[in-house]
Amino acid sequence: MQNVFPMRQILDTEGKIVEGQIPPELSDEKLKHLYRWMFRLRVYDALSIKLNRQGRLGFYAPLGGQEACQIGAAAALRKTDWIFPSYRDLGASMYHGWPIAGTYKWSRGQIDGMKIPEDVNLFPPQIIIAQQTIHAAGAGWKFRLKNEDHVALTFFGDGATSEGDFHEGLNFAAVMKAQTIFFNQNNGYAISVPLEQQTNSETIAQKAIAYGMKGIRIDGNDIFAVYQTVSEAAERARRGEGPTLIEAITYRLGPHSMSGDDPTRYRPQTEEEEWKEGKDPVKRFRLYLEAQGLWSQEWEAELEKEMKAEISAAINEVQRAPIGEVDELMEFVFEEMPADLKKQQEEVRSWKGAAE
Amino acid sequence: MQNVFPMRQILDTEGKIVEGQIPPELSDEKLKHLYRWMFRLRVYDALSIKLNRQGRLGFYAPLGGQEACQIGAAAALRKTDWIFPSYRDLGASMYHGWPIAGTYKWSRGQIDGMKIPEDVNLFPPQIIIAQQTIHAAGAGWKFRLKNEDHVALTFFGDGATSEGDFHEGLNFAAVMKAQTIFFNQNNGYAISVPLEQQTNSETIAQKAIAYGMKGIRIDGNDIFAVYQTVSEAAERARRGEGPTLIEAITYRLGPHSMSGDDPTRYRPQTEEEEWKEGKDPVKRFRLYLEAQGLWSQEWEAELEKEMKAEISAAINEVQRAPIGEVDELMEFVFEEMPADLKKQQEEVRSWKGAAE
Amino acid sequence: MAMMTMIQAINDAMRVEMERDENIIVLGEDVGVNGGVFRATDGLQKQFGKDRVFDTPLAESGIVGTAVAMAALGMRPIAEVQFGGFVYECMDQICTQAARLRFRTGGRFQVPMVIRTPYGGGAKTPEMHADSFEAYFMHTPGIKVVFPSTPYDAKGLLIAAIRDNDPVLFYENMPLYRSVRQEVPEEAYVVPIGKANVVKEGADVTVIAYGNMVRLSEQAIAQVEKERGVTVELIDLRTISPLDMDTIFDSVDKTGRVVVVHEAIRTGGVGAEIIARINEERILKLEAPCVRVTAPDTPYPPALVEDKWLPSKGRIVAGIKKVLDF
Amino acid sequence: MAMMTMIQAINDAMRVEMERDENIIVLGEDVGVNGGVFRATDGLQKQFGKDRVFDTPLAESGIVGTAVAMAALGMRPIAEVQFGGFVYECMDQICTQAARLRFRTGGRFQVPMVIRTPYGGGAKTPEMHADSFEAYFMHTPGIKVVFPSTPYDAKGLLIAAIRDNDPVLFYENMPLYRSVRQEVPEEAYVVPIGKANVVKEGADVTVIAYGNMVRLSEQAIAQVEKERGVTVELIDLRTISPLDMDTIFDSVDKTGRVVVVHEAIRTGGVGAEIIARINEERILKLEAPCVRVTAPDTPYPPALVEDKWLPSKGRIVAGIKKVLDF
Ligand SMILES: Cc1ncc(C[n+]2csc(CCOP(=O)(O)OP(=O)(O)O)c2C)c(N)n1
Ligand SMILES: Cc1ncc(C[n+]2csc(CCOP(=O)(O)OP(=O)(O)O)c2C)c(N)n1
Ligand SMILES: [Mg+2]
Ligand SMILES: [Mg+2]
Repeated sequence: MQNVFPMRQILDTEGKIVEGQIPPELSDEKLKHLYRWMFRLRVYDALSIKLNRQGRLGFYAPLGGQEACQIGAAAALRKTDWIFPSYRDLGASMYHGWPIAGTYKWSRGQIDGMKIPEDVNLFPPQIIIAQQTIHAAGAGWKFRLKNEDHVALTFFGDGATSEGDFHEGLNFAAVMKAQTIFFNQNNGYAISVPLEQQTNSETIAQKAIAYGMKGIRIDGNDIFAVYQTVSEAAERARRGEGPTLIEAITYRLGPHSMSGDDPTRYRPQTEEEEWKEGKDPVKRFRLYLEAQGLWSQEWEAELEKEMKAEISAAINEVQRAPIGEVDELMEFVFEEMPADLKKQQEEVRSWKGAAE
Repeated sequence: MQNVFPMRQILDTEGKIVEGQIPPELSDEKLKHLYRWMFRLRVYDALSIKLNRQGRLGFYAPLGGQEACQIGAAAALRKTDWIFPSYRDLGASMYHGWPIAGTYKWSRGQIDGMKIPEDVNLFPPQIIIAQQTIHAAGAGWKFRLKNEDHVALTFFGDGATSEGDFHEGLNFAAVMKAQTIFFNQNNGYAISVPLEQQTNSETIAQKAIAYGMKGIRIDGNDIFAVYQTVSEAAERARRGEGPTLIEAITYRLGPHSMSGDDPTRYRPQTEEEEWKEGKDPVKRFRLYLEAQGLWSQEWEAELEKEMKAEISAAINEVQRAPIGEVDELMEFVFEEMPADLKKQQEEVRSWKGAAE
Repeated sequence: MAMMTMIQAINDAMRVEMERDENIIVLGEDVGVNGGVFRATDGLQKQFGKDRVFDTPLAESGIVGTAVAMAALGMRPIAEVQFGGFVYECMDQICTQAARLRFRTGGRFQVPMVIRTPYGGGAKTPEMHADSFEAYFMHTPGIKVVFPSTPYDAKGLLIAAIRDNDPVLFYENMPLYRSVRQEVPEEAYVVPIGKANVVKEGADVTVIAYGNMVRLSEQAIAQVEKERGVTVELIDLRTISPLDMDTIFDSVDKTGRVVVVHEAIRTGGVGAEIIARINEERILKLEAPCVRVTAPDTPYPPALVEDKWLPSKGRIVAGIKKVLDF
Repeated sequence: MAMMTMIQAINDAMRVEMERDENIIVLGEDVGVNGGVFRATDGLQKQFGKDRVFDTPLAESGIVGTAVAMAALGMRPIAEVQFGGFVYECMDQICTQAARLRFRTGGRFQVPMVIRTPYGGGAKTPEMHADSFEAYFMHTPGIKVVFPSTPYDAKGLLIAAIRDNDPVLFYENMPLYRSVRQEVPEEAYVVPIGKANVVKEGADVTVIAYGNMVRLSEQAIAQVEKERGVTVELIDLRTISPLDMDTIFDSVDKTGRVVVVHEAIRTGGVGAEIIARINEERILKLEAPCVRVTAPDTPYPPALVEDKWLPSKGRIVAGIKKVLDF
């Protein structure tokens, strides 16, 4: 199946355009913009890990290594398009408009942590594996029904493809000609379980055949391949030609999450090195830009400073913000609070003294 | 995909062997045995529909038209193999050893209706679509673990392939190299929903690709194609070469079930005729046997008489058998009845007077 | 006004609402061309087209989940789960996604959708069709659970459910679909969700029921009233979640004696919660222990046994007498 | 004897049983090479091999469902659902298949399997990890539901669960995994399923709890006893289904005052059922309404809010005082 679904690569690991390939037409401005965002994620990831270790953040699933997937895909969309992310897709979510401070509130578990600003077309990160694929199918179906030329894009991992809900989501989307892009970040592992034990299929892309859907396999660490492929899939979707399953091959450089995962228990050191040194998505794009005269050490240092300041402002803002009270949360169970819940709300208010 | 998965046919609609095909090596005895069973099902189906209309049976899902699938598949197995049927697969279930009377108890909803005799390797008919595919995966996995050369075969419909559980079952089976056969009776409809609205994939067989599993498409009204294909799949499974997805193209001649379904609401009369007249599995096998001198009008009349007598004995036996009492049923909730349930059991016994 | 069965009233509710609001769509297995296995959606696809009434693939999580997203994006989907026992197939989409989206997003999104599902014993259906699983959803904050017991209520409650901005699980009792006819207004009207209905006033005992158990309780009450010369108050909950405790408490204050009737099994059922709340707030008013008339704690039995397993008129009579004779 | 945490006791239970019976297998996400996300299955794959300890695909219905079939065919699978909130993903395989197979087949098949799952508030996990969904399964006949509250009980109850010929849902409280150490015998022993444990006798109030709420209740009780000069009886249910009502009734007969504590939400929770049963059989013994100390009826809150949402020592103290002061 690897020959039916060859891995599309435009930018090779040395930062050179692969022979015969044409990079997407992007202005210098746009190229720098993409790099800037990938680099921002790199800084965000490193600092978030640090903040987590300091106990200043809560649940965090490192995204380092997957920057090309998240920025390439999000950048190929319009702001009017919708993204349905998983817990690991804070990068794409921030690119699409979720402020850093929002992601930190979510991570820490503060009130409003999942309240994404009204003008950002983003669902909250999904924890229950693969449920978001169904939501993206529903959204893409709605766009077709209402003749809206939006696209719904959802991110999910290689492990997610084993869930029944992945199957239902893709099947619905194909039948309904939903304007949906299923973006699979195949980072080779579902926590500790390698792809070979997850499925007996050689590729994820070939699973599209089960749905009579277009499937494509790309180098997920190649920003050009990601950007170009998502752009094409979005065009197809907008034209009413149906959904696409994109398998983007990538690697998470860090642990699964910061809640005690130790990758040395399940993956070889050499493999990590290979991806870190040889296939890094940020590095290869930097080499490309450098060759084009679009990158400099000073620019990057500036970017780093800027991002660090933003993060530090964000975490400080978030730590000063209220954590939230149970009685406030009760307002969000229903649009109007039923009588019995109102009664409980009063009871909850009375706890404030009793609790310890 | 129809060329990747061409429909295997050995016996054509006229009862002739397709050019270049070799029928399975079967003794005259065995050939007559197969026909006898297909014909028995035809009689069973007609009479069960009648009994249902008379109010003497309960839930019944007609199997007429699918006799070659059910007998061909079951006959290719050993008694030591296990079958995981759906509600429509009473034919295969009877072939495998479930007495007619048992199926009638089940249909009517009498006590022990699902108690299949201990020496029959059969799960009770599954009502919840596609759950049995997971059970068959589990059973086939167990056989591999325990070095048992049994096979687990499960029947399910075209509609069932949309359920998430179908996906989980097939994926597990492929990863675990389960000794399982997934036998899909593609009769073109899930109640009223035609296959084109069920899935955008051209065939069911191609869904095997998603699991790195062997998939094959056959004429499900051709007893030879069914028998031969299941035999081969069973051999592969026993040899540890993994599971197979078989798509058998067939048609149910009757309504979905006897609970008010009216096929004229959703399928063209002409289509029904075409399948009834042109593609009937019993007729075509009869023509073949007749040409071989293995069939006669008298023999068939005898078979019919025999089957009618068996059915009439079965329904009478079942109607005389006790319906069951709630307090008896309570014994089967747990191996040992917990104290609180015992107390309820006493209460239940006290209802016998009060209830009306 | 027209005489309607419950199934006609349900069909009518969807029709009048779909005429009003084109964001309302219907989706589910066999709801389109076939008009539903009970004909609840009969004629809707013809009237509103294939872009508003959908035969979906056979996948309940897909049905509910796509509806959740569409609802969050401004549609008002009416999803059908073909039989009540199949809710297990879409439990996460109901309980984690539909019921929680408003809460999870601090109110940014809402999920104005209805999940219709037939349930209820007595129709001799196969396994997993008749089960009463409402207690699961009463224990799930964020979703409302509604049980009409008459054609009139069915139309009004379904319209209320469609207009509600929160997800509503709408339970349709199969034996009630066609057994009763009633005058039902032809125009749209609302029976409010969250408000119980005092079907019949009485002074000595309060019987609390919902769905088909209301009808059965009426018969039982008539018998006991005749036999004992007492009067019995009958409350039709109409809504299981949220529970209208005010109506219940008012009645308990009068009668001091309570019988709860449901066809779900006893342990962990709706009756347990009602009794716990009465205990918490009205214990001093009680003249006798509250009595539960329910199915016993077993899986749903085979069809021919169901009538012995479900609450019967006789068992409700016995329950009322028990609470009277304490 | 060895000092063990609960996670060690759980690991040990599986190890000693797997040594005894080679039909016992372990399956789930990350349970093999990684030894489980909490290390509950640490070392098992090494000791028993890849043909007895399986890293499965990420599919809960597949995990539970394959285990159901294997159990019916003579294996004794221990399946892990990685976090308690994910049971929705395999609700049908748990409730329709595992819990019903014995009943459906008139006893021909049995399903001797265990589903282990971590749950419980306080560990600041993301959504759907900490939720207490046990009430759903108490309302599901055919499956037993077990909650160890100490390392000793955890080992004994898990061994009992593994040897049980019915499916057992085994809830492991995350904050208890490593917070307590206790002497635990090295050999196999059984703590019987279905029997509650009177942790501490008392004459004035009965507190009923399970899981982590037992520990919290102990602290609350100590405070109230000191402040009020009363004695409080503490019952650790150990098993939610079946409920050991004899132990509860004996205690109520003594104290006449009851507080039920659980971290699940209130409506439709385990507390409701216990109170309903006390009402049915011991109403005349009650000196005060039974009190529920539970989470309020909302979805599980964000991590930093959970401590304000969960029952606290202070809230249990208040509950005990409320029932004392009635
Ligand atoms: C339904 C469900 N099952 C299990 C989990 C626990 N879990 C969280 S992430 C994860 C692995 C996901 O792997 P993959 O889909 O490859 O995504 P990745 O984390 O690699 O980005 C698991 C098992 C969950 N959150 N939801
Ligand atoms: C989970 C679930 N959803 C829906 C149903 C209702 N139902 C029973 S049979 C059926 C159609 C099944 O179609 P297919 O799989 O093609 O099998 P066939 O009946 O054609 O043999 C449906 C929707 C069910 N029994 N279980
Ligand atoms: Mg992964
Ligand atoms: Mg079919």
